[in-house]
Amino acid sequence: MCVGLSAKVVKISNGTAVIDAGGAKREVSSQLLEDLEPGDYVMVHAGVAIAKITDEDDSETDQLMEEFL
Amino acid sequence: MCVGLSAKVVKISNGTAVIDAGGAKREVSSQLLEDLEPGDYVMVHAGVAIAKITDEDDSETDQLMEEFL
Amino acid sequence: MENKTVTMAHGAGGKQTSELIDQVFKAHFANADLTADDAAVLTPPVGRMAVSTDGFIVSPAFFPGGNIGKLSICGTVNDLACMGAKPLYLTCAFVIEEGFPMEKLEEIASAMEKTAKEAGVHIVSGDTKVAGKGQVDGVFITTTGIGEIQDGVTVGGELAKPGDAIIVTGDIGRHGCTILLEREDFGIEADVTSDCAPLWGTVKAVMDTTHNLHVIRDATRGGVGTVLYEIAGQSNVGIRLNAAAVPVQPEVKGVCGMLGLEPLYLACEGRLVIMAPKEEAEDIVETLRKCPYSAEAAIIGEVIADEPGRVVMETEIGTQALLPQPGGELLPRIC
Amino acid sequence: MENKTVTMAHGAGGKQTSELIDQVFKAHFANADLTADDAAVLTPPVGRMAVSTDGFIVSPAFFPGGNIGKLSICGTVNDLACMGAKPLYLTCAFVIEEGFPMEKLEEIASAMEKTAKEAGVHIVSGDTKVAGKGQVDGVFITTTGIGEIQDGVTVGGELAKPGDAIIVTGDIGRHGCTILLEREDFGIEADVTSDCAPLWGTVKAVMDTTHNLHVIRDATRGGVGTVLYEIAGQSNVGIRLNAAAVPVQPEVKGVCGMLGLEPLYLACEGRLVIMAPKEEAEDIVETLRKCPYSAEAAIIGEVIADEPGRVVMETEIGTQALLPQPGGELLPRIC
Amino acid sequence: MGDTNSEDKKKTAREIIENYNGPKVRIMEVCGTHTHEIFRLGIRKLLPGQVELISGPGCPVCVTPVSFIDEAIYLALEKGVTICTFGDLVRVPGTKMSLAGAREQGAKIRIVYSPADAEKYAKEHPDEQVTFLSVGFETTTPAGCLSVKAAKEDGLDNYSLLVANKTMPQAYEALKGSADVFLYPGHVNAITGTRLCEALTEEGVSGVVAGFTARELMTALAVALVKFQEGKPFFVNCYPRVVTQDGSKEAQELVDEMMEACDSEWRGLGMIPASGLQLRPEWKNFDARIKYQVPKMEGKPNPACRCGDVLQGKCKPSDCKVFGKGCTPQHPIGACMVSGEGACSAYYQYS
Amino acid sequence: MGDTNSEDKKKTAREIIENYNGPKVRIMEVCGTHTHEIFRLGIRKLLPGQVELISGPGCPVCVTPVSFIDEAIYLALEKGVTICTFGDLVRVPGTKMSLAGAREQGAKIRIVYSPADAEKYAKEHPDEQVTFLSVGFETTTPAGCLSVKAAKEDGLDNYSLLVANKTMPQAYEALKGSADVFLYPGHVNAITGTRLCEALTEEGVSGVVAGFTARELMTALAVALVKFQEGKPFFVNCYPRVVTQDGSKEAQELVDEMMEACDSEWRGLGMIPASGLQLRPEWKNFDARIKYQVPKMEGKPNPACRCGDVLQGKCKPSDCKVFGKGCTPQHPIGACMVSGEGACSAYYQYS
Ligand code: SF4
Ligand code: SF4
Ligand SMILES: [Mg+2]
Ligand SMILES: [Mg+2]
Ligand SMILES: [Mg+2]
Ligand SMILES: [Mg+2]
Ligand SMILES: [Mg+2]
Ligand SMILES: [Mg+2]
Ligand SMILES: [Mg+2]
Ligand SMILES: [Mg+2]
Ligand SMILES: [Mg+2]
Ligand SMILES: [Mg+2]
Repeated sequence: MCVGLSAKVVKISNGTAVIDAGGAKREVSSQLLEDLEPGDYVMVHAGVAIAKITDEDDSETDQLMEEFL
Repeated sequence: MCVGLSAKVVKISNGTAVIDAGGAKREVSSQLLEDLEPGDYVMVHAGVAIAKITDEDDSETDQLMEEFL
Repeated sequence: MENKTVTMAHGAGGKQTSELIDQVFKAHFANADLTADDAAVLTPPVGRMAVSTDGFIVSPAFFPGGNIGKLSICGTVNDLACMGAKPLYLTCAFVIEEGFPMEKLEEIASAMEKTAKEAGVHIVSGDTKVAGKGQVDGVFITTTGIGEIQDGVTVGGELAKPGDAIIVTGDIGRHGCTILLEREDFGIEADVTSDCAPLWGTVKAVMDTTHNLHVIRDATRGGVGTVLYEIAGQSNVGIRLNAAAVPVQPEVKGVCGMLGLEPLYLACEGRLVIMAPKEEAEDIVETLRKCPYSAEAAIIGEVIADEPGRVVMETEIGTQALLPQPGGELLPRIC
Repeated sequence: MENKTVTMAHGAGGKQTSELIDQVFKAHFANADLTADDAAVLTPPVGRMAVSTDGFIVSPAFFPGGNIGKLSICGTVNDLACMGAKPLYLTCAFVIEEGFPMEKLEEIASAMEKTAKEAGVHIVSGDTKVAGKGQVDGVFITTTGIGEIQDGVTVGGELAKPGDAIIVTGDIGRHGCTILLEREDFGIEADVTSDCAPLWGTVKAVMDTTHNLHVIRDATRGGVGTVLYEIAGQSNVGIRLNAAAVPVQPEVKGVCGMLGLEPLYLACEGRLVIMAPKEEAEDIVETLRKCPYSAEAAIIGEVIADEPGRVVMETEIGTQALLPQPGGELLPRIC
Repeated sequence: MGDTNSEDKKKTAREIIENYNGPKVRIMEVCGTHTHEIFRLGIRKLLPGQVELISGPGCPVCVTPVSFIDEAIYLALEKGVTICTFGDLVRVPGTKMSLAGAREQGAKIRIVYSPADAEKYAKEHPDEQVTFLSVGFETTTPAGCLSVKAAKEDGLDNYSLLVANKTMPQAYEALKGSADVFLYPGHVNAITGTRLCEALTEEGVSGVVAGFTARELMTALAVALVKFQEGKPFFVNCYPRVVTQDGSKEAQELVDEMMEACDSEWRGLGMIPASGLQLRPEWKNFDARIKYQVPKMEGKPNPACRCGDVLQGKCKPSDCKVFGKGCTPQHPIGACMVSGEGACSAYYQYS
Repeated sequence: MGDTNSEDKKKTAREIIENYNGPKVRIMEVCGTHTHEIFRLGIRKLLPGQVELISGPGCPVCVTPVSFIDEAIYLALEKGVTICTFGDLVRVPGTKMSLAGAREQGAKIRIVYSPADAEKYAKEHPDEQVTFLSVGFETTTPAGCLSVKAAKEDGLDNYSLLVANKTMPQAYEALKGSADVFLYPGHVNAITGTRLCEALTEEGVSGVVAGFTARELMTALAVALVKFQEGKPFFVNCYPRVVTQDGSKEAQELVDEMMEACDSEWRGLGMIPASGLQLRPEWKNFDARIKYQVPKMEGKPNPACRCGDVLQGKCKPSDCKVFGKGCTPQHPIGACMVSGEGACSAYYQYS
């Protein structure tokens, strides 16, 4: 459920953020995330930025691999 | 003004008459004419029978011709 | 069909589009030339080729005497026939409103099948688009026909000559009158059915009678009056019309009387206007009267050198007056 | 034109219909084969003839990269090209909504003129109907094309063979993505323009490179994915797709990511899928890269004997999975 | 038609007209349908030089002022009202556009055969507001009144009339000097009777009531010419199969019960006191102007248009600079070019 | 992707999965997107016999009961409301028809990307009544709440939600016995955090939070298998770039402020107490059920449909008699065949 899209924040203003995914831009709500800044990566769902993420890709998975596998 | 159509009354009921012109039938108001009967000829305008006429054609004109010309 | 109505999915190009095509269109149109590919591969006509297209948006799609499917075949077949061309191939493109009843679509396809058979034309390729509810009213069909022009006959709107007799193949205005009665709610009851018919057989019969023909034109949109003005213009001739000789069904006359319309400007979908040298006229009429759709063929006037570009009528009092030129929209009038 | 909008009178078949045809359509389409008569009289193609029809109901009618006029020429020209046929003649039937701006109609006609010229096709006959306000949304165009099948090349959806390379002539899904962004108000900004283009020149170049071709298909409605499934079915072969090799513009990917759509199912209007023996593939791609509309041509997979009727993709983890079959309406999804 | 005897007589009427060599006479056909039939039959071509036929203000479409169209368009576009109308009005230019133009912009314009059908439509579509455009003279007014009566009986609150009905007597007064003989409008007289026309004789105004078939019209013209030569004011009812001295009492009473006189603007003739009709206060719920508080419209006709002069017989259509050029039935500039009965349209179509 | 190091690691995850030879284990992917990705990536084909993947109730479309569709259709067809919805719901069969079927009958159905767009549409169309179909779990609920807040700020009285939002914890309880390991839905955890999952470990319920890329998913599965072999209940957050222990406080507070728990029907699982959400009384003006007095609907699913069993992992889609015959993505009989994430659809599309 809940298709998520990781995207880069390119603009912030007053509760909304413009996010960019491969050049496709759209305004989403940033009301659930404090302190967003242009350049941050967020997970977007249904027009709302629901989580700040450390990177747009899944490179962190490497650490998990090392830790558990 | 006021395209008139002479047509034959084929049915009468309560303020309305069904008139027939060459097989094209339509219901019109007969409220302006008392004592209409099936078989009568009327002059119809805008959905109202406005006058009872002596005949569907203009044969009466003959008399005028004789009288005046 | 499992679906009772046409859905957006039927227009999406996937499985359901194929289902619709297979179960409705192929089922009715099947013939050796029909393709499911991007284009049909065909043997070209021999000699000269006639090509004609027409869009059909009649509302309502079903009317006494036919439906939009029958009409869409007749219209294009007749345009080919009017060039002296035997109809060979036909394509049809449908635009269907989401929610259109599947049963009605089948009825349309079945009428097309029957009419195409009668006209001897093969449906070779089609297209189906589904438009969202309200984006189109019911169903629109565009047909395009390809015909083989028969040797020895050259007809065209610019070939009328003074001295030609003008023949109409039957009583006029029935299609337009039928649609008017069905569409607008004028409360008029009249036993009028569309004259919609495929006329290649008729044209063929006339061509077999004589090659000495100048103009054949189907009097569709705009009616016989518009066709006469068109030809008067194209051939730079005058046309003298004998108003009393024009066959009009009494019911059509009655409807026109009520609504203040001129029958000469009501559409036909199964009537031809033929112009040919006077000496051929009797033979042509005789031939026509033996054909299924032209038992009431009549000579209604002649082509004259005077009054080029105009249509003059003899009036009841023996004077001559112009037929008013074809106007715009047909509007029933009160004054 | 005196009128700023299209009126019912323009569709009534009289003077104003002629005015519209003369001033808008003839002005743009004029050529030796164009007729004002019921049907055009033409010299038939030599050899075999290809005939194709398509209706165009794109909404909006104007979009980045083109308009419905350009589209209506490209669509039919490309269908002919996909049969290896040089487009010769084209008919067009318009259905126009009462009140449609005349200026827009001119713009459409002008795009058709330009595109037809580029494709080397003559517009030979047309039809104009005006539908009442709300009876149709803006303007619909149906075009029918006639082409001459070039000697020495036989292509068809049923001719794919195991071992064939599958080539796509450019990045996919741009037309569908453009329309989606214009039509629905998803609030997404992306620099995407339609790939709409006439491709006879491209096909000709490929055919001049090699006659050893099996399938040429334009990936329109339903996109490349639908075409692949169609051909897998028609030729009873499997298709192995290298998903990573399919060119997709990043913006299109981004839009698809947001809306949960698969680019393989977005419509193109200027992209071909070509299947040809592997040994020809490099030459074909090289040729394509020199043509104006296929600089990004790529080999995206191969035809296989296994999995007949199916399209399998290699996944990121090295497994194989089916490409989901083409479904119905494209619906942006949230889950 | 058909029997030899009457064929003979018909020729006689034509002969009388063609061979007229009495004094110069100006005959005004008051009725638009007469104008139309005279053209259709090519009667003008028969007339000797001293007989001049003038087309009077007898087409309800032609005399309806621009502001009325503007009011109707206001109702349709601003108030979302469904307009029901006779087809004739659809293409009449308003200040900015015609009803056909409004329809292009989404206005709902329905063409009806009868006001009764408009009322029926309102009854069947309770969610729509429906207004009938009530134009016309004595012949047509009763039909509008009957529809309002029906609406009241049916308890409708979504039906109304936009009234621009007019009455003829005041126009006769205004036109008195313009012609020697009036060809009175037969269907108006069917309602009004002939007493007024007879009375006008006493003021020196001559006229004949004419019917609408070719024979009726020719006979009426012939009678007019014969009588005119006699040199004194005359009146003859040449349409006796339809027109009586009293006319239709029922129609007169109906209209009198529901409507009252008001000043009315006639295109060309200007404001004529007491020449128009409006619904009486008891029926104000059915008066669209009151119901929708239609603002006063200052209709602006196209300045090039000479309809006004044409309608008064002061000039011929062909004297108008734009006649047949900018102004044609396909692109009418003035009302007289719209209706098949308009003098400009008739001149254009038939010559 | 791309550098050799991680390529190596990826192979390792795959190797672990392919070569698993521990005890029989049932893993339930709770999340529909996981179901979809697992099929898309062909992961099932890699699994050795002892690993069984069960598709859980994690597609909001699949668990939404028939009655909800019926309510939406009632609003659209009976009340003339403009329905805004995510595209996924459009083809879900209701008792008599789907929303697509209602659209054929003239219902106004708009597909939106976000509830915020539905609110914006309502603002721009004050003459229309607009209802957003609010389905989904913790991830989606905040978006609906934000749209209602915006509507209040904008002073709209034409915007409302038809709420069928659900919460996961109660479902975990209900499904406890159905699986050995849960593959927790990463985006739900992004909102809720991981504390509940950790707490479940104490009840003996194991699980991993998984992300959505191929590597994330494979890694999470590999981790689950490795940990499972260790023999004791475990929890690992395998999606740390998005999921934290606390989740989104802002989202939790927002939803808590505006919504309250209610009993809720899950297709397949039946009524689960306190597993649903409804707007609090302060927001009742935005609650479509209250606003339009929607009558209680007794949704009747097609009796042939085994969606309920499928959603509980009690049977496979292919065990349903109509699977692939009467029921296909083109003609879905049950909700599980509609959404690309539905288990039946995924089975059909990818096998
Ligand atoms: S020709 Fe046209 S503009 Fe001139 S007076 Fe007549 S209607 Fe008016
Ligand atoms: S196959 Fe269709 S009917 Fe059967 S359980 Fe799945 S969704 Fe329901
Ligand atoms: Mg044609
Ligand atoms: Mg035609
Ligand atoms: Mg024709
Ligand atoms: Mg097609
Ligand atoms: Mg009827
Ligand atoms: Mg085609
Ligand atoms: Mg095509
Ligand atoms: Mg194609
Ligand atoms: Mg045509
Ligand atoms: Mg846009």
